[in-house]
Amino acid sequence: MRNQRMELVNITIDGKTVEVEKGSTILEAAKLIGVDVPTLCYMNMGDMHIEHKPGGCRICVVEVEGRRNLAPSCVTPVTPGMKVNTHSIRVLNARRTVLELMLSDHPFDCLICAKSGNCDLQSLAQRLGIREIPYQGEHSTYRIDTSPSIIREMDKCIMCRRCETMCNEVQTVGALSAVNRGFDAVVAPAFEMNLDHSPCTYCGQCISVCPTGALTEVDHTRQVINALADPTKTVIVQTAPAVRVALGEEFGMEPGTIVTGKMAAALRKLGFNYVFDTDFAADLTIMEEGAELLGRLNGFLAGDKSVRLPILTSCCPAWVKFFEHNFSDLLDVPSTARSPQQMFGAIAKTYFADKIKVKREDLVVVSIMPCVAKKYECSRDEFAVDGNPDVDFSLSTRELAQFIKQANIDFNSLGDEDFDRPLGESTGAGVIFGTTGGVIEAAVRTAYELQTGKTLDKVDFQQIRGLENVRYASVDVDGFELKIGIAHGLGNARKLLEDVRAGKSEFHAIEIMACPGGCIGGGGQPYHHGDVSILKARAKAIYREDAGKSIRKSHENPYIIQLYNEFLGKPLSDKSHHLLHTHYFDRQDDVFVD
Amino acid sequence: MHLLVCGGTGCRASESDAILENLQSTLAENNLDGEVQVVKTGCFGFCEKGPIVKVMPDNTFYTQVKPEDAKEIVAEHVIKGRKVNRLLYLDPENKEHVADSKHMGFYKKQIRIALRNCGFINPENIDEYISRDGYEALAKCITNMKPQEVIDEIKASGLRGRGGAGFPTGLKWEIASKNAADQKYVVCNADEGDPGAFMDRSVLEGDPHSVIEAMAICGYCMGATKGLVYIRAEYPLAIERLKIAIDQSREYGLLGEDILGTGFAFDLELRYGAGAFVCGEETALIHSMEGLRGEPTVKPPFPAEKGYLGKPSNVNNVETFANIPVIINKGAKWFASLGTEKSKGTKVFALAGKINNVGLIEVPMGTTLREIIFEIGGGIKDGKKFKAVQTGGPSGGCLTEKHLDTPIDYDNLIASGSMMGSGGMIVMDEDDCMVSIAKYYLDFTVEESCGKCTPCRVGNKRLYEILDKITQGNGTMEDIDKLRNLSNVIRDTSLCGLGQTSPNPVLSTLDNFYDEYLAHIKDHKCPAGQCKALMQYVINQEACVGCTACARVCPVNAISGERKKPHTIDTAICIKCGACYEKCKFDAIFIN
Amino acid sequence: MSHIKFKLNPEQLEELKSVCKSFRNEKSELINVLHKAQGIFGYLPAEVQEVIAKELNTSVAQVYGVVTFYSFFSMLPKGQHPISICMGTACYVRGGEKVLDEFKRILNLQVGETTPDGKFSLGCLRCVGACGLAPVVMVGEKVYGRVAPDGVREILKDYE
Amino acid sequence: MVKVKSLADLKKIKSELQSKLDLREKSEHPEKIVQVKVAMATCGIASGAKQVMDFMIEEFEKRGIDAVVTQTGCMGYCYAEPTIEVTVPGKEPIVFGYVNIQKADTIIEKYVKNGELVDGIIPVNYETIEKQ
Repeated sequence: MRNQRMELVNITIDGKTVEVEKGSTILEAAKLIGVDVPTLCYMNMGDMHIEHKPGGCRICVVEVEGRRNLAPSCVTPVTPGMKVNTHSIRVLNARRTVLELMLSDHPFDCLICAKSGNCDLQSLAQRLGIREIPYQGEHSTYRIDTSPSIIREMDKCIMCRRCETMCNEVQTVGALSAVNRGFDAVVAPAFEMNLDHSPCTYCGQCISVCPTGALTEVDHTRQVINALADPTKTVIVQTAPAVRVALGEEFGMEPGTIVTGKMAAALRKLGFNYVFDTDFAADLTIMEEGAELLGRLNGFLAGDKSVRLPILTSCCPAWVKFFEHNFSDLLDVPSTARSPQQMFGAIAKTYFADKIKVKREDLVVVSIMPCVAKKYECSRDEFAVDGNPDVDFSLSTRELAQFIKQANIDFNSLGDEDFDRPLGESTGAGVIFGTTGGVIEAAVRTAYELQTGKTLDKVDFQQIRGLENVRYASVDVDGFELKIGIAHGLGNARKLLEDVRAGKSEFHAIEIMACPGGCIGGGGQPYHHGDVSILKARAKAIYREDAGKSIRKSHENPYIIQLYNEFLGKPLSDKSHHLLHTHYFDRQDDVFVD
Repeated sequence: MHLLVCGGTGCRASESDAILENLQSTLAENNLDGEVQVVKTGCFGFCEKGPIVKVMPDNTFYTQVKPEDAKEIVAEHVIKGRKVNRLLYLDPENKEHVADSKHMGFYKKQIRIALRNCGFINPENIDEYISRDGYEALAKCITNMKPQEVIDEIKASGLRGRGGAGFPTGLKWEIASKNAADQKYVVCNADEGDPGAFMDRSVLEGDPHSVIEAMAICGYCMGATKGLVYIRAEYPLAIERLKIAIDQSREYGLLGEDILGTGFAFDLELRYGAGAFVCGEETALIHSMEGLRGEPTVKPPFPAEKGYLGKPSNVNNVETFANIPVIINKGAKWFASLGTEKSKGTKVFALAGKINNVGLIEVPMGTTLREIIFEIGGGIKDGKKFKAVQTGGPSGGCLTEKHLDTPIDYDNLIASGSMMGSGGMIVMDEDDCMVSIAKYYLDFTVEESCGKCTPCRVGNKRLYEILDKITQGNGTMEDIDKLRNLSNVIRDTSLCGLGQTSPNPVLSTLDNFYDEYLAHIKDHKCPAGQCKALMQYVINQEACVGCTACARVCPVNAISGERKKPHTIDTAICIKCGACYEKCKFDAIFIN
Repeated sequence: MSHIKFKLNPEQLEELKSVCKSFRNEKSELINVLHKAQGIFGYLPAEVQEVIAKELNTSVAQVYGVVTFYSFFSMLPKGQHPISICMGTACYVRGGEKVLDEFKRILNLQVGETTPDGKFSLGCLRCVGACGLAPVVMVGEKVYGRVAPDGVREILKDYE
Repeated sequence: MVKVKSLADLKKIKSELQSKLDLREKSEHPEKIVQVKVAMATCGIASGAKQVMDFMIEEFEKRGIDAVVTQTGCMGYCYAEPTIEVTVPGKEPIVFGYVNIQKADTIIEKYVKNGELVDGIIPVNYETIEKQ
């Protein structure tokens, strides 16, 4: 946004004069005139206030007339009359040499690297036409760290420090820090232990921003293929709402393309016996969580002082682990409702297994998630019965795309197909779980009607949508002012939680998603390379999908109604508690144990 | 009466011992040995004109004395009281003999400003500081001068930062003073990190109050009430003395609230460095003080805008501060009269390495390396040949014979391929291998690089590896090109001063000692005999008398031979420690 | 990474907490706290860092990141008589490396290691500023100047 | 301890201190008051300056010589540590280098008592700013 009163500065870049706001960087100015200076460590997701420009990689250096050395364009502010050359021989040589140096301390296993084809370092090497590495010498070598969700292969780290910014400043998780110095410097958990000995929440934001293959998700595709190939197993799949608005990107489609139908078709082609939808479980979550909210609210209104408000959503596993580590004194505040993934698993392995007469151990539940923390979530002990997990494997959006390609499926030419029933039917409320603010909006749609007995005419709560880090809204529930808060990104969540801890929070309900943007920006989504417009397009698509649904309130989902009638009874029933609710653990000291 | 004979290495080499003996015997002949004592002294630092004989108490200074002159000195000077004119020092400017050494220009070579109190006062006693004009500058500033007037004075003095980069101090203060904020900080960089430099430590140990006083003056100028001294934890004595000094200043009311009843408040705290050379860079230093990793950040923003805890801060080093009270007391004009056109005042150097008078010196800017090394420093140790002098520590370069007469100031040193740095000056002789020296500095830089930016993190490592390869005898001519290109790129693209200057030792040795690189690469020889991989210890069969000393000292039993018969060294076992070489009294062991 | 097992006893824990408190439990005082802690324990074992992180309300990773950045901080206990060889330039050109080699050889140690009996540990340090005495060796607080390789055994004898 | 309250105050204290020092130098028994400064910076201490200082304080007392022994900072002659500066009233200060206990003893006996110089004098080779 150009503000007219802003002071303007004229500078010349590559012989072209450009007028830019005072305080802009050379990089920003260059962009305005179509000069694309390459960058590597730089990251700017302006709308979400995520900025990382340590000026460390030195790839974006340019020559500034009158300056002794080259200037990093990402952090050098323009000055009036500045003359910049972005491709002088001196610059080109320096940029190439710096990249050669980086590559001289980088493994040469591009062929088998998980990041191949999506790697910023690889693209840059291509772009600069690097064909040999003149500088040979010692390579940094580290033990590969495998945790339930994330693999750290720090041999591939180029010290851009993006992960560190995400982990510490954006997420305030504090699992990672730069350690050691000089050539030995690397980003690692405390004492260079594995991530599973750290307060890591497995949100995967480090993976989302890693420009190389240093941080990737644990790949479970192989196990899924094995299950599909096993004739004794019935393999069913559930797909999270945010997957359908991002998967298309992996096949060259515009961000925000909705591929729900193609995705169902592809999954069926891959051999899944039933293709279901996590959105169904999202509707179920609303039934349980909504009931819990109303229960607490009505207790509060009746003067019960023991009621804990606000209630916090609990569908994000990274967020759950975050508060188990950092707010273990507030474990009774979040809703006890399991996440949609786990509700789906529990219902699939009981209600649905009975329906199709398959034994629990012969039913394999696979989830497709925009997330890597979901891998960790389904491995948590409390979500297994006699060692058999409710959800067997969780694949990320990226893994699914890879799997589809591997199976020779021409995704783009697939026709649309529907989900199977009964666990494939969902409402618009279930869909919007995929973006920040969606869960609370879905909850309000249901809670309003259940509480007041009236029909909600206007289901679109525009005031709680958007990408602002922390959002507040109040909803008039028949004269009662329901105050809700929304935070995405764990750092923002921390602020709201600290208010709760201090007894200052005025909210009745708070929705929290660990990833900036919510699940659309999840750690398992196609790489957005720091481009916020991609996240915006995905969010829009989510709301489009919602608007296109005939039913938009969870409690109106006929198969949910059927599930309660046939199996669960009512929300918060004993059976619901047993299958759909959980409890939390104090993990504040649960790290660094050998 | 006393006759002082120089016993420094240089003079002894030119027979000062014989002069001493002759003087003694002549005095005895004349029955004067009871009245007149002949005393051997340390080096006068004037070896060029040695041997020196000085007569006390009249301060007569005889130069280039020969043993046979002893008789004349006794006969004329001691007995008749007439000075021996022909032996008197000849002033090179007016060609007159100087009778009293106090009038010799030589003594003007060193002028102590920053070191004015070092070695004079008891640093743990504020009274001694006060009796030597201490705190008068502060008092003058806060009672009689406006902050801008003080800044103008500092600007007029031409004082530039003594930490190495040489930014004008007054200008720095002015910028910091103009940035409004509720809190500002004065920071003293006492994290002296150059290996072989100890100027700041000496000032803090010898004259801590001068730094305290200057910081308070700076605080007054920029509107800061808090000062922080970032000091190396490895300097326990300096820390202790500084603490004592701060306490004393507080007791006297020279720190704290309402100083001298003017309403001006200023106080100091110490912050400890923890062993990171890069923390000498001001942004890294500030991060370190904030409890973070000492990684530098890109400037702008400069500390003057956003420094410690995000507040405007001014960082100067110890020596810079130590100059301030003198400038205020004696005036900018006086200060600016010393030095060269663009570098005013004096500079403290820590003189070390293969030089006779290792020590701390302070000379006006513009003094030449020759004056420092051969006059003040007393020349090269053990009469060896001067090869190079390294200035500026790991950021500097090696200067050679051809730079000896260059007047030293910020700009000339940079033009010569080195830099002022904080003032370490390491002298090297013919036994020093310049490729190894470059490697030594790169080893240091690799160890001390913070790792934030690619060129410094990886580039210096690669530079080191190439240098190592050359010292192992495996270098190629292509490696020279690589060294040059890498050095230039590291200089051009590194984030902070550490990386921007770290290739200087490589580039300056490439420029000045290219032949040595060639010898390593093409002839597989290390001319200085330092590179172990390129040398072999061999026993000269003709010179060896079979004393067995070498065999006994060899730690790995690589030397064999019968008693009284020539020995041999098994080169396969030899670890090239050089113990035999040093032990052999017959010069029978040589390096091939 | 191997870790020396270290367990804080209640008094040590209290002492450490009071150190943090004396710096107002402020994150920005981390380095001061680490200096004090190393003064108490001689080194900074993992458990000490964990307590400090908690008390200063920062992450253990950050504390570890700081500890590993500065060469003054150590996570390994030093020997009863820590030996440090100055590797400043003045000492280097006057043969500091040869002296170091001799210590390595006699004690059969690498830099950073401690003898099995815990008596000596070997380290390098940057200039101590005693360049006039180069090469310089420090054993504990004691400074030995003008050390030659064949003087190494003599120095060690002082500690037998 | 008194607080310095103004510039005038500071000047007063300074002149008091200076006359006190002067008094020490121009006392009625100048031959009896000897001033010794021991360079006690890190290099000095590392080479044994502390022992020399202790020795001199003790010995002056034992030998009945009225002397003031104080510490000071680095004199700059690192090559010749420990260094001390001895001022016998009425005479120029003399700096001695390489002072160990033995040497200190000789300095007391020969120079302080009899005015005989001893080996190891370090010629001072700089100007102070007072002279400028």
